[in-house]
Amino acid sequence: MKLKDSQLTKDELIQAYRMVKEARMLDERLWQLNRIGKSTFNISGQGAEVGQVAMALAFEHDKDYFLPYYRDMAAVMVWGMSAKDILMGSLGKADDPSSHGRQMPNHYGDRAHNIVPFSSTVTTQYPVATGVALAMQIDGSKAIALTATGEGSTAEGDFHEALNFAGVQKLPMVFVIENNGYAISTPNAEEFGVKDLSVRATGYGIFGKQVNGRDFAETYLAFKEAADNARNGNGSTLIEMLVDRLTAHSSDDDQRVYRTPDDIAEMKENDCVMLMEKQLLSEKVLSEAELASIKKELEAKINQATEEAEEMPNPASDQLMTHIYEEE
Amino acid sequence: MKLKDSQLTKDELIQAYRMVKEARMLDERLWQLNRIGKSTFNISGQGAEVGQVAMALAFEHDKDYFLPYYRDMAAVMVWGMSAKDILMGSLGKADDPSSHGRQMPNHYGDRAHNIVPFSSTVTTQYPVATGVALAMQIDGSKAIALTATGEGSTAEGDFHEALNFAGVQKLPMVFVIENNGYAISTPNAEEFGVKDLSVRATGYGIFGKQVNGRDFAETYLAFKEAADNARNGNGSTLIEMLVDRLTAHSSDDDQRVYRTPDDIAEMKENDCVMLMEKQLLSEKVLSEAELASIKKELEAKINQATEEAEEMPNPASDQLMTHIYEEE
Amino acid sequence: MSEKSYLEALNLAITEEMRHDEGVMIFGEDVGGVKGGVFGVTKGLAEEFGDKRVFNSPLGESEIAGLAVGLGVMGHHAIAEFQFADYILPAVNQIMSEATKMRYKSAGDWISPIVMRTPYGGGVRGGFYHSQSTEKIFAGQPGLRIVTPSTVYDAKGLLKSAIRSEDPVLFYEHKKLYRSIKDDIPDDDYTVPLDKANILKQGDDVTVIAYGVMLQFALKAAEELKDEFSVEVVDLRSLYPIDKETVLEAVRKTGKVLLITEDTKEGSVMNNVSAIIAEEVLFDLDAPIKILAGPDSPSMPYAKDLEDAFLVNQADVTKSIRELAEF
Amino acid sequence: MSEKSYLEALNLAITEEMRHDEGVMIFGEDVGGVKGGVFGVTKGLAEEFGDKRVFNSPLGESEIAGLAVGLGVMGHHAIAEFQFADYILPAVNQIMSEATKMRYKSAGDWISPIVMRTPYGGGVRGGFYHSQSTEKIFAGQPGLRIVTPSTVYDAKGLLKSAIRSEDPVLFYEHKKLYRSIKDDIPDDDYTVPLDKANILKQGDDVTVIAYGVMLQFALKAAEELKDEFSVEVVDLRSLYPIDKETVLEAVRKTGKVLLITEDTKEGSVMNNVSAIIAEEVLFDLDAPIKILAGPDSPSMPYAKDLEDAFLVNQADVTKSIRELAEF
Ligand SMILES: Cc1ncc(C[n+]2csc(CCOP(=O)(O)OP(=O)(O)O)c2C)c(N)n1
Ligand SMILES: Cc1ncc(C[n+]2csc(CCOP(=O)(O)OP(=O)(O)O)c2C)c(N)n1
Ligand SMILES: [Mg+2]
Ligand SMILES: [Mg+2]
Repeated sequence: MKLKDSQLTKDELIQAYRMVKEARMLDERLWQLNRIGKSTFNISGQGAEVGQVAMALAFEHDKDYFLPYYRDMAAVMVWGMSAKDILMGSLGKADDPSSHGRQMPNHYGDRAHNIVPFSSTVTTQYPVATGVALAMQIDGSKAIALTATGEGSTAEGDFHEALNFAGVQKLPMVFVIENNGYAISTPNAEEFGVKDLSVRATGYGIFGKQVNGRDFAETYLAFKEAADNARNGNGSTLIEMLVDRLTAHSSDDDQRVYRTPDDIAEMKENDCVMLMEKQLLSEKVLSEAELASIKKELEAKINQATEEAEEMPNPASDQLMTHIYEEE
Repeated sequence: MKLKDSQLTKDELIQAYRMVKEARMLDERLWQLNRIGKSTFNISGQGAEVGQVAMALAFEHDKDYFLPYYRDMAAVMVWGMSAKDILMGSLGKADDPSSHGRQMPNHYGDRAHNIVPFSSTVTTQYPVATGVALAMQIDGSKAIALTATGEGSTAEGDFHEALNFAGVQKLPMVFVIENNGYAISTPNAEEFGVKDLSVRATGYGIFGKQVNGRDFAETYLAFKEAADNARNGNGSTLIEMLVDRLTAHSSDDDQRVYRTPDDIAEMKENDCVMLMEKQLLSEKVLSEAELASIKKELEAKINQATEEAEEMPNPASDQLMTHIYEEE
Repeated sequence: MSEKSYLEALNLAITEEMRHDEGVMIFGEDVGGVKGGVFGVTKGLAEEFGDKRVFNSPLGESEIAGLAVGLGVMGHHAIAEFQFADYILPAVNQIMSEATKMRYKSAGDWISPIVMRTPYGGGVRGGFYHSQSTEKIFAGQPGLRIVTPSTVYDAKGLLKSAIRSEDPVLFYEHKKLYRSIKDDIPDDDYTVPLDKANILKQGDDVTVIAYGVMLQFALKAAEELKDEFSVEVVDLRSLYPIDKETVLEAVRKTGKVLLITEDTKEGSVMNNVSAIIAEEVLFDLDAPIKILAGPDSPSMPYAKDLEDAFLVNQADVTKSIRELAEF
Repeated sequence: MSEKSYLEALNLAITEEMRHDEGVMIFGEDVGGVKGGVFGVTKGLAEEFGDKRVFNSPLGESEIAGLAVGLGVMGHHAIAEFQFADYILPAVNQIMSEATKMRYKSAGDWISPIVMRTPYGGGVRGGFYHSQSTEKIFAGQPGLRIVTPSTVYDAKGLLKSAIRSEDPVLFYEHKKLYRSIKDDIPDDDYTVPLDKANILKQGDDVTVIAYGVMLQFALKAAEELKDEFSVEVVDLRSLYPIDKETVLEAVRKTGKVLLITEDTKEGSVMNNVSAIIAEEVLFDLDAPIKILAGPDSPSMPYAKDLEDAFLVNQADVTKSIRELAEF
């Protein structure tokens, strides 16, 4: 689809692109910090930024809740987290809003922005999200919940239990599967026996759709519809979003071990950020010069955020024994 | 469907009926034993016997494995367990082949008849059954596995994890859901958001079918096809078998608390055993007199089995500390 | 004051807290509707509070736990019922990975103020999977509280505290006590602290620490032996974390301690009590720390003789106290 | 003899057993293919034994455990890998309800001869969910064996025994030891018993019982202190059931015992060791039973300073031994 098919205004499209690009550039920074030993870990959403931004834009971030997973950097930034917030997480700083330096990098959460933190243990956020959505339904808040996981992680029992309950209660929520073809080294064919995971929705009495997450407008419209359905009391939707994993699984992995050079090269030729830039140009939303100037501006922004984040204090070691139980 | 549509011979149909009837009559005996305090528990398959016998007849009991659940008395009897075996379980006798008096009544298992015992914890048999089926696949034994659970129990994560793996590996097995409308007091509508649970098969890349378990031929043919597919390397099938729960959930429950008298009455009017008897008469497989004589014969058989079972020894209390670890 | 059973006291606690705080919700398998739980603890609640606040969940324990966590995150005090303590096992991951770590992992930004109720314990011919004491599985997870009432008074007061607590609380109810003990308890509001053991009977010769049916045995034994020995009886109540102070004080007093649990012996929560004593007050002891517990067999069998052989009984308790007193 | 790392020794154990017994299979997340596990323990196995005996499972731990049980029932010795000990939690139900009860519930008619391998322990900046010691969760379940090798020799010999055993074995591997310890070990077949603690160093003044990285610290401390005190170092090895005999003998000898685990303190498996000592040989003790362990915080944080603050270190161990010796 064309970007403009999304029905978003030119300004909104530019704004969307800035978020996509910022997420990409910030992630590149995180890899640099990792390589020079300033952070010990990175797990990245490169190849999913366009889909994530399109997805997140379909929600109302001041009232809807997001229960993300570790690749959702672009999405949590749309929801309100800043580059500095994320950098503080990677550097394990005391003011990291996700966990105050307690969890590994990329374990996003933010009380101020309705982002509920998750555990590394995959798919536990799915049942938790049903609780969030049930609270919204009962409290009559008209808010809705979004939760995400990877396609490999759909093999967990929690995936099923959550969807089943969402079907029973017609919960106001959207479940997304970000299918990047691999669970660490394990390809889709060894993870599940179908080509389209969104068909599982039928088995729960909820809506289901597969979208190409490299296609901004298609993705945005699908999530918009899902969000509308949730908000209007029509129940939940399961969306399988096809994306890429341009990088290794994480900084502890090397995907060249288990993927062919051709496979990797082909993926890079279809890099979603590049594709979006082509579309912006061809649809005359932005010119080459404007793209370049956005890039420069973001570079400066990320540099500054990096500097600021690095200067922030580490958590004091007496923090180890705080926030374990309710304090009287 | 007519009984004869099953393509079974008259003798085979009579044999099938005897099993149905024996299971019904034996279960009535178990309730009696419970009421007079000789057994402390019963959980029964009344209302599912026709479906279970039709299901079990589609397998080769000397090589296929069965991982049943607690309502599967009729099915395990087709697989080879005797009335006395089952009575010994209910009475907690040392020679009970299911568990030698260790598990509660109706927790069927039998080494001699390829019936793997299950735990009360629902649906754990589904993943275990995938292991049994994988062994068969790897060992090239041409055998297949059948496993069963209730419809409420399909909400467990284990249901999903097992089906997902079966889809990936095209395992030689059949999964059955015995849908009797209730999980203890919880009706289907509060358990899942769909009318047909067998559609879930689509989400796993396996075959799926809903059958009316009160219809002998329909049920038999569906399982025959599923068993053939499994045996021929075409993979797994999920069958939802619609049955009734004519009794309370168990001897600890009273379904009149949460079901209407009409609902219960309607179910009893469509008692599957009665329906099968009508079919046998109308299709002229058996006469009224023959039905009566089968009943009498089974009565004697069950009386004798009861007497024999009651006379069997209880497990000695020093059995408490045996079979915990491998003995050197 | 009115006479209530342990089960009625639990039902009252929930009823009162639901009246008092609109955010309180309760759910689990067969918890709603007219059934009100397989033991009847939640009977009448759906009728009074409606099927939004009191409902049947589908049969998935991981979802039950996760649902509670999500509701908790949103400010509800969710009460999740697990039908039997044996069936909490599918929820271990949600409880350990999410519920118990929510506060700590966000440095207090998010919390999980939930109660997870479940009936435990044997002696009801429930066989392997309706008899287990699964509390030990969780009794090493900071961030979590595990409590159990062993008296009618505590059944009400402790559950009220659990519901009001901002911490995740695993609330074990002994299924044999539901209808077997009755007592006069206050009609009005009272609470019992979640983190304190309770000295039920003062004594000088032997200290017995127990919970559940074993505590009832201990009280009875103390009574039986009262002309011979003076027995201090402590209700452990908080199974995790252990109330060190009360335990150590009670042990120091007599120098002889008997720990009783109906759970299998090796690895039971009483080992945690023993380890604290052996580290903190070893030289106050006049006898080895005796633990009376079930046998190390994989689960409680169904057959009557086997179940009887498994269970610690009144005679065992009385005998162990006597032996220790005479040591 | 050749020099091998702990990780290589594990790989060798599996390789040799798979060559020797066609029924042995291994699977888990990323275990197959060319990756051979996220730590590389199973590298090369798929190539040698094919993708029927060595394969990637989907990402569902309950299925992984159940699959192993089913294969075990059919006579295979299945080795299931859980990618991290933190991720065994979704499989608790299958392990406790099925694997550990199969033999007992059928009075030996059916068994579950499986190995469940998993890397545990902290100090790798893995944060909450890649650092935990989850062994205590299982360390109270009769029918199950929990073992962990803490030396290169044991890595091979203990895993071979686990694979050959007819019992379900939870096999904990310390992820920090994978590449940090190397040793000369026999090239040919040998096994190490699953149910025996191992006295690595004889001594008269203090008995230290430990496992994992803590055992390495204990050995180093014993060496450092050797001119001052004589330290007996015991590798616990079997975390459940505890090898009472060896433990009690080693404690009786010195009268002073230090138990070390990197796990959080309250509820750790060392409490089980302590309880046995306090019940059986209390009067042989010349000092309280000291337990050196992690703090009671919900999990190990990521930030360097917090992780360091969490972990018991070499200095802590040396200091504790000295204090006890001087007690
Ligand atoms: C319960 C659990 N098991 C295993 C892991 C280890 N692990 C982390 S990510 C991952 C693969 C996830 O793959 P997928 O769901 O496809 O998400 P992706 O990383 O590809 O986005 C695994 C196995 C985990 N975090 N949690
Ligand atoms: C894991 C687990 N949770 C709860 C229970 C308690 N329980 C036993 S049977 C049952 C209802 C099962 O309903 P369904 O699956 O429909 O089977 P049915 O009894 O109707 O045949 C429940 C909740 C259990 N046995 N295991
Ligand atoms: Mg993936
Ligand atoms: Mg049912």
